[in-house]
Amino acid sequence: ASGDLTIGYIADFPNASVFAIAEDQKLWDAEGLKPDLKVFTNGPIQIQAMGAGSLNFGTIGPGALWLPASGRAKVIGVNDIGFSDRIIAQPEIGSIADLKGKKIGVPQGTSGDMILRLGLAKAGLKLSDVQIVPMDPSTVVAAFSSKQIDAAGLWYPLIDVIKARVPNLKELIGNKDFYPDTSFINTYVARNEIVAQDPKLVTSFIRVMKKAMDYRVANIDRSVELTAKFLNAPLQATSNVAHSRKMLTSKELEGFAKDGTVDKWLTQFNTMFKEFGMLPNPLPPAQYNANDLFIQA
Amino acid sequence: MSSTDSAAPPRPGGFLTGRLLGSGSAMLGINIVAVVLGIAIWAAITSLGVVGLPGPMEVLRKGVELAGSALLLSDALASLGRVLSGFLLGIAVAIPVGFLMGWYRIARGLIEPYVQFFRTIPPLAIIPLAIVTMGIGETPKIFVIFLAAFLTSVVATYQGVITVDRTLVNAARVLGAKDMTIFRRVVIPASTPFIMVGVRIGLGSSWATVVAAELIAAQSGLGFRMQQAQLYYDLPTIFVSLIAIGILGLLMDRIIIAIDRALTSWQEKA
Amino acid sequence: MSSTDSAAPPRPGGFLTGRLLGSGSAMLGINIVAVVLGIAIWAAITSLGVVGLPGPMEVLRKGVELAGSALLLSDALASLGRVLSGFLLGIAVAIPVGFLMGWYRIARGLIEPYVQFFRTIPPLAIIPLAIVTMGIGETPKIFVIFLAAFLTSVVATYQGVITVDRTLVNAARVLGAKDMTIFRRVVIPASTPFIMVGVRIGLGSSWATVVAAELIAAQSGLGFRMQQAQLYYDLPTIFVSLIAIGILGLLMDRIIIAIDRALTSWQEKA
Amino acid sequence: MIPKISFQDVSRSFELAGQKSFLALDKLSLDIEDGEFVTVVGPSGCGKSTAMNIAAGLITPSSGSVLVDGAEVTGPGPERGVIFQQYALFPWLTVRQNVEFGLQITGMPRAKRREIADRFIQLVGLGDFANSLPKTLSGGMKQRCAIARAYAVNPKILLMDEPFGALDALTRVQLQDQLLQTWSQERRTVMFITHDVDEAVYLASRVIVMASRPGRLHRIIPVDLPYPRTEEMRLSPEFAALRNEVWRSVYHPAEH
Amino acid sequence: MIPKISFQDVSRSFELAGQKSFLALDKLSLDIEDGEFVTVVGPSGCGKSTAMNIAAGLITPSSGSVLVDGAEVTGPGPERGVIFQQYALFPWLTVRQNVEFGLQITGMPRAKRREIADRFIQLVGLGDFANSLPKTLSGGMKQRCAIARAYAVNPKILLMDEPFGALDALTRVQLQDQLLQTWSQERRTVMFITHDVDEAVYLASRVIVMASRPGRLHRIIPVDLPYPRTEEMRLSPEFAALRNEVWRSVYHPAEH
Ligand SMILES: Nc1ncnc2c1ncn2[C@@H]1O[C@H](COP(=O)(O)OP(=O)(O)OP(=O)(O)O)[C@@H](O)[C@H]1O
Ligand SMILES: Nc1ncnc2c1ncn2[C@@H]1O[C@H](COP(=O)(O)OP(=O)(O)OP(=O)(O)O)[C@@H](O)[C@H]1O
Ligand SMILES: [Mg+2]
Ligand SMILES: [Mg+2]
Repeated sequence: ASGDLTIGYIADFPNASVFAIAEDQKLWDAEGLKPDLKVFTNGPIQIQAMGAGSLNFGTIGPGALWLPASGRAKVIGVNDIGFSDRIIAQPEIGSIADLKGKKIGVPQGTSGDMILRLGLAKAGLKLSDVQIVPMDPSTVVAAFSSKQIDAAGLWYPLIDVIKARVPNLKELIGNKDFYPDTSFINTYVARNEIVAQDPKLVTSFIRVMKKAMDYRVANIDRSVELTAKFLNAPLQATSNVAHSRKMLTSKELEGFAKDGTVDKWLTQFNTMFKEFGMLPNPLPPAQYNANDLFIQA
Repeated sequence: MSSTDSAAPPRPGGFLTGRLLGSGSAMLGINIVAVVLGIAIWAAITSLGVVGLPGPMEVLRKGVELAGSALLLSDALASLGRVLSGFLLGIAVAIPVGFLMGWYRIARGLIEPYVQFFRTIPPLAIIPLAIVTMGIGETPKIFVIFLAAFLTSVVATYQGVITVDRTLVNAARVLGAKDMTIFRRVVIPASTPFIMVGVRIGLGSSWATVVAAELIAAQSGLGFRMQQAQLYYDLPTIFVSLIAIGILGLLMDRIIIAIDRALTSWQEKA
Repeated sequence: MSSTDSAAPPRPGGFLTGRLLGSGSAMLGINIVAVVLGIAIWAAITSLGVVGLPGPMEVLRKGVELAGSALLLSDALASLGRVLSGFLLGIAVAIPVGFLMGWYRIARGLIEPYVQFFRTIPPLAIIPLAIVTMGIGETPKIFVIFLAAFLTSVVATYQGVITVDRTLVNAARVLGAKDMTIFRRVVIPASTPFIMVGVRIGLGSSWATVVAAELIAAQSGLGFRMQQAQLYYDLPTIFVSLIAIGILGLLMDRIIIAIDRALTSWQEKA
Repeated sequence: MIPKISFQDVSRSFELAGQKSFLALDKLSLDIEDGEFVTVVGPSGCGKSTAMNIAAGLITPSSGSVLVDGAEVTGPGPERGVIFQQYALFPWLTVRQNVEFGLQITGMPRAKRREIADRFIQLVGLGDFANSLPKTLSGGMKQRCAIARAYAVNPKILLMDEPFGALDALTRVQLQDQLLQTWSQERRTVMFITHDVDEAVYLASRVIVMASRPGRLHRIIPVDLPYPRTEEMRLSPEFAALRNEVWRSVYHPAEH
Repeated sequence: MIPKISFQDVSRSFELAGQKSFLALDKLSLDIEDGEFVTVVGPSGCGKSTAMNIAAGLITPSSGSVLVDGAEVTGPGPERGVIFQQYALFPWLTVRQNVEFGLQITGMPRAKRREIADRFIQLVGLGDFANSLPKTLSGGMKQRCAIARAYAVNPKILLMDEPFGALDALTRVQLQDQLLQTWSQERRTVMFITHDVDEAVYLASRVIVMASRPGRLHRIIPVDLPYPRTEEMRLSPEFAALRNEVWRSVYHPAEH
């Protein structure tokens, strides 16, 4: 039944572009599906809505991956890989090592948080070597712009906003410095029950997503336009985001699924969650990643 | 000022009336001066460019743009619908509950700890619970707003009830009034000034909560639009949403004040 | 009930007193019954396992654990300090401003639109602005709480001022009182019941806002702890924080009620 | 025959702030027969209002009890109409709505209610102010509105606390005669507090004299003038003698 | 000599709800000399309180003006003490604090204030209730507290609105004599509203008779009895004649 195809997404390019494309290209019709799209502001709320039975599918960023890893939902495929997260610092700071003792603003539990932790670890710093100041994303923008903090773990397009006021800010490290070992994957997720009870619906969903992703790789500018229109979002900012990401074709993704790369990425995240103290006992990826459904679709 | 109010003797040169500037239109004039002043200050601050805030012109441009695309209207209507439902429901429940609390000590003892407890809990913390129990439709959104309106109004109503002049209650009782009649015909009118405080504060809370409520999978609404804008740190849109919320809240407040005037014109106000 | 209250003639078998269960200890008893009842319902719901919430025992265990590590105490103290400062400051400013608004029409016309406007704006939206202007220390946190307390109390105070019985103001004036004396010695005591409504609602808002305030770069505090826990979906810790906030709020409310009783024992309460 | 109202050893004390308790009424015992008109006089603060409020069921006695028709009073009831010393009008209702209040409670239809209310509003001379709010009335007009409100519900017992105190002399005399007339026609029982010795004698079949510190019954002075009372009677030597007797027993209680 | 209080063509109308405006006071002109004691009588609702509140500076006239010592009244002042018909005690203050209120405003030191307050509290017989709150007082006690409060500030002009209406006869006589004595000793100007014709004649050098609909000055009746007034005078035929004259001009204005 089409009522079962309730889909959550976040109103930005990586999460929404596939739905904008699917709608424009009438990809749902091909599967005989009528999606019921619902916009959310973040991943965890989508997982909560799944827990309440109000949502069957969704897209989440890496920051919310610990939720499937703790059994609250299933990963049913990779969407794209983010390259928009950075550790940024005020102009006078030269390197990550200089961050010792400095105030660093970070929205906790987000990909900004992860890049910060990874970056510090790479430079041999412990969290306790710096002053972590938790704040929400727009507060980071305000605080960094007004020079209340020395550095931040944040992402584009918010960094663009800061750049307008602090043009010579330093980007100390970014996702590409950890790729491909650690990939900030954006994933499709589905409610546990729907995966168990209606795998056909899940594969239909994945098929549409695969077609959309292939279209996206082939027609990136058109995709940006479609998405900007779909979201009522500014075109330039959307385009900037789009170009800061690594988008893969369905063939490539199927390959990563088959050869265990996806599970490896997920394991990588599990390790991080354990280190961060967020999740003491994450499930092994095999238990929450519906790899075969993705391959099969 | 209501028309009945003008029947009150003006008192010369002193308390209040002596300082009245006359009619309601004078009041409106001062309001406008205040708003113009506020905008001027805002323009001055932002034109200095220090704080990185958008200026009034920029926000106005964005507002016109959003209004042109009919987005602003649909957002405003969506939020207004939620706020009205949640707010009216909150008031409608708060008044009888406030009375029960003021009237029956057992009710007070049972309800008060919870009212007080839930008032200290931010709406954001209620949201997961609301989603779990009510899903992601309109219900949990309206519920969060309802809760905000209810929890503030109930305290005011309750205080109003226990402040009612005892001699009026006695006068009703010797005329044969039973509890229900005393409720309806003595306690409610006598505590109207208090209830109105609750209603006005409740209205503010309702609007302040709509942003949190629209975190729950809203597809439109001023709070929703604001959150979307936050993804891009689109300050002009954030300001347009905030100002739209403020203006709608202000208009509703004016309506409440007008109702209040009509309901309490019997009072000998200072 | 205060000792002075007992001087009021008990009225037989009817309104209020007839239903009083006696002393304050009886009231406490009902409160305890209410709390026990609430916990029982909570335990019953969670033991069915449907909603996925932690049960009272689990939360208690977590509470003991947090209390043991002294985290709970330091968090509670941090939040309490912020709430107390912001709240007291808010009340202290709201009372004179409310009076100005009630007294001088110009003040009302200038201030009221802004009070009403800012009341509809969620604290979360104020935070970035507070950071820009006040940095990330304690100041912006206290400011946000201050704003919440101020905006609710000022409405109540203002309503109280305009509701003051005119004959009492006149009585003071014919005895030679000027505006300041009337303020202090007539309007303040006469509007105490209203001010108390504002204070009580303001207290709730202050606590509800502390979570938002502790979004601003807090290093400890119950709201901060709650957000940390939210990242990990650590429901027991969230509940411990919420309950700690609720209990502290409740205790402060009891203190306010006691003060209110002392201040308004002159009233002939129903 | 059972008395209509029977005070039996009624005492009432109040806690004074900080001090020991204050005895406002000390063992009042008094029977008022069915259809009797008694007036109560006594110095300010001697417990007159307290006694009346106990009979009205609005104050509980500290000890003793009040029986009405042989049954203990446990609360107010519409068969006992009360006119309060402080009027107690509902400020949000007009004069007419105030007067209709008690009638509405009985479920009387609108038209009937209005007819009765208007009759009593006319009776107290407020015809032109039926739609006025209490805040726009003069002191005497407020008091008359309270009188009309109590009369309208047609109670078997009337408890009146200085009901004519704020009225000018002419209105007062008119309302006195009016009250006496209704009382004799419809066999009401009236307990009427007044400071006007003349009024006390003119209306009552017995004048209850109370004394203060503690508030208590001092003397009962029977008024042996026939009903209906007339203006001439006021000028009679018997009346003057009774007036003097009441006056002296109020103000020189030691001698009487 | 300039009159102490001069009403000059004072009118005051009120809007009645929905209706056309209501003329409560119509062109009142009246001069009260320095040191004079006038009483004001008239039917309920004839504008007595309105006139007094205008003199007090609490109501503005719709037209005309009131001069005090030749200067137009624009607001209240402590030189004009007012006793309100509805007492208007501060409910959150004790009897003593109420009485001290006006003294405190003048900045009088605590001990002095207390001494004066206690003197007036004794004068009105509330000695035992100095620490009581108004809600614990009887009607007459509240009125006496209001009297003490107005006396305490020692105003040159006293505007008294039925000040003794809720008092028992003895207390009333005592306070009348007390007031007359202070008035003559300290040369006060007093405007005193009463419904008690006896009281009006006993106290006044002129009785102002007002009429209603519209509220207006009807007649001024000079009282040619010498001061100090005594209890015997009350029984004199001249007194009786004056009383009758006042009565008749209040209640049969057409004939007088
Ligand atoms: N609620 C109360 N608390 C304390 N004392 C009270 C209260 N009510 C009345 N009293 C005291 O009881 C006494 C009797 O009061 P009551 O009102 O019965 O007097 P009263 O005879 O009606 O006097 P008045 O003629 O002045 O109205 C007074 O001394 C009064 O102070
Ligand atoms: N605020 C007001 N609004 C409308 N009408 C008023 C107001 N105050 C007084 N009045 C009217 O003015 C008239 C005169 O009132 P006022 O109080 O002066 O009478 P009064 O002579 O003092 O009567 P009483 O002896 O009953 O106290 C009354 O008819 C009253 O209804
Ligand atoms: Mg009394
Ligand atoms: Mg009057």
